Amino acid sequence: MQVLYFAWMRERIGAASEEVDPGEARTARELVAQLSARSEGHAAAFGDLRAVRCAVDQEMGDLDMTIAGAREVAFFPPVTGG
Amino acid sequence: MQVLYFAWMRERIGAASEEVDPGEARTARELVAQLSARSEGHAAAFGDLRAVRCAVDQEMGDLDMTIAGAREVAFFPPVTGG
Amino acid sequence: MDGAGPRTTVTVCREDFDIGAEQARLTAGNLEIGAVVGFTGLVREMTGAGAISAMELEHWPGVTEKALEAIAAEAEARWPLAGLRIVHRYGPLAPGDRIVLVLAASRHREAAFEAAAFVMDYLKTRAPFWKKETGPEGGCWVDARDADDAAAARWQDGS
Amino acid sequence: MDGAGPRTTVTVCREDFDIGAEQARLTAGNLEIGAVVGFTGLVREMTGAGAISAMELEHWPGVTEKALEAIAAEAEARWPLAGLRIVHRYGPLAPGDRIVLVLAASRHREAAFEAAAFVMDYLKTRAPFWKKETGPEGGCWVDARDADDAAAARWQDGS
Repeated sequence: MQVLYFAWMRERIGAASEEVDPGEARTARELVAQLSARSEGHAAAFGDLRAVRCAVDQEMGDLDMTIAGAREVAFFPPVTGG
Repeated sequence: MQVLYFAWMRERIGAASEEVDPGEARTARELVAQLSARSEGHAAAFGDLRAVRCAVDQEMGDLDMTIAGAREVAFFPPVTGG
Repeated sequence: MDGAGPRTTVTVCREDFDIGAEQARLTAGNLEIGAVVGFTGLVREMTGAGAISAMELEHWPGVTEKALEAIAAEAEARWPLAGLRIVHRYGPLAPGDRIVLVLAASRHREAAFEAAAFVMDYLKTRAPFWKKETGPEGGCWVDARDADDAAAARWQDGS
Repeated sequence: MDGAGPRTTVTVCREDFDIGAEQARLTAGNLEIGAVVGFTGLVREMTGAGAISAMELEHWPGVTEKALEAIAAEAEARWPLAGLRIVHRYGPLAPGDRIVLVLAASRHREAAFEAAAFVMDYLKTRAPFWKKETGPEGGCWVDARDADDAAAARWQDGS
């Protein structure tokens, strides 16, 4: 599955996207646990989950959303447009 | 004193202003009673006092405002700008 | 907001106005403005029996300007504004024509939205303008709307 | 409003926009519009330690447009609008630059004011944009404001 990062999460991880095998992870939160182990940057990006939002196949939701069958999961901080 | 009329009050009376001796009238309401006797047009303009607003020396108020010493009294319908 | 106080101007005129130019003038040189809310009022044609072909806007020269300035001062007292602009036309107008422009500038959007709405509500009930519409059956003076009185009244609870 | 439904368009772009031209396009040919409310958001310079010299606005191409269209559709469902226009910029911006434009057109001012405020409140909390400010100490991602969450929440009581 494709995982996307935005804003300071993208900067800490050092990539806007990466191909990931979700393995046993069934929710976005379980995927986060797996991704955090990838590098120090990943750990820093996911250090405070209160500041992390996600979208599964472009549908916004919370970290307990299912990722079963998803082609794309995105992680990003709270939005600040306008 | 100068008396001013606006909108349909001006049209019914047939004048935008007239010079008036207020005589015994001490409030705008007492002035109205006197003005109403001037012509059929005046009587029509003051026929429904719920639709009449006034200003004494350019200060908006109600018909019980004093007109003592006033140089100008204006009568007009509720405003409809904007 | 920068010690100089807000930039506030009122114009009552026959001529049309340019919204983009007015907004550029209001915000020029003030980099602390984060939000501008604009209200534009237009002449509606209506349809059916109430269809109008023209409108004439009467006002009370001199007093109208003072009334609008008093409303602007009240808005400045209630909200932290960086600028406020009111333009109101009078004279002959046609359906689709612009009647009134209110622009309110502030750091954040809440003050700008509220101030613009407040100015319109007070203008509708306190500024000496009267609309006469020309329709298929001749001229007709527009009645005041109860909804406008109610809209103005909502700003009086907290004052 | 005329059977054809409201005229609604969303644009996400790098380029600046022209408020007067946008408003003229939104109202063109519809003589039933009596009110247009416009919101313009601008980059603030701030002052002191928080002073910024530049801003970079990141977004999520494709998803941003869908999010703004969903917000516009929600506004149309809630208020009788004749037209709604949203323009949001991304990329590099400087203090004083325009960021976002929302225009809401309706017969009467209440719907136009409320719809424009609603769109801004939802846009601030639901559209995938992220602001990075450059100040004296380098780049800094802007934190979300609690006030924006509160502003968005006020529209959810009655729905």
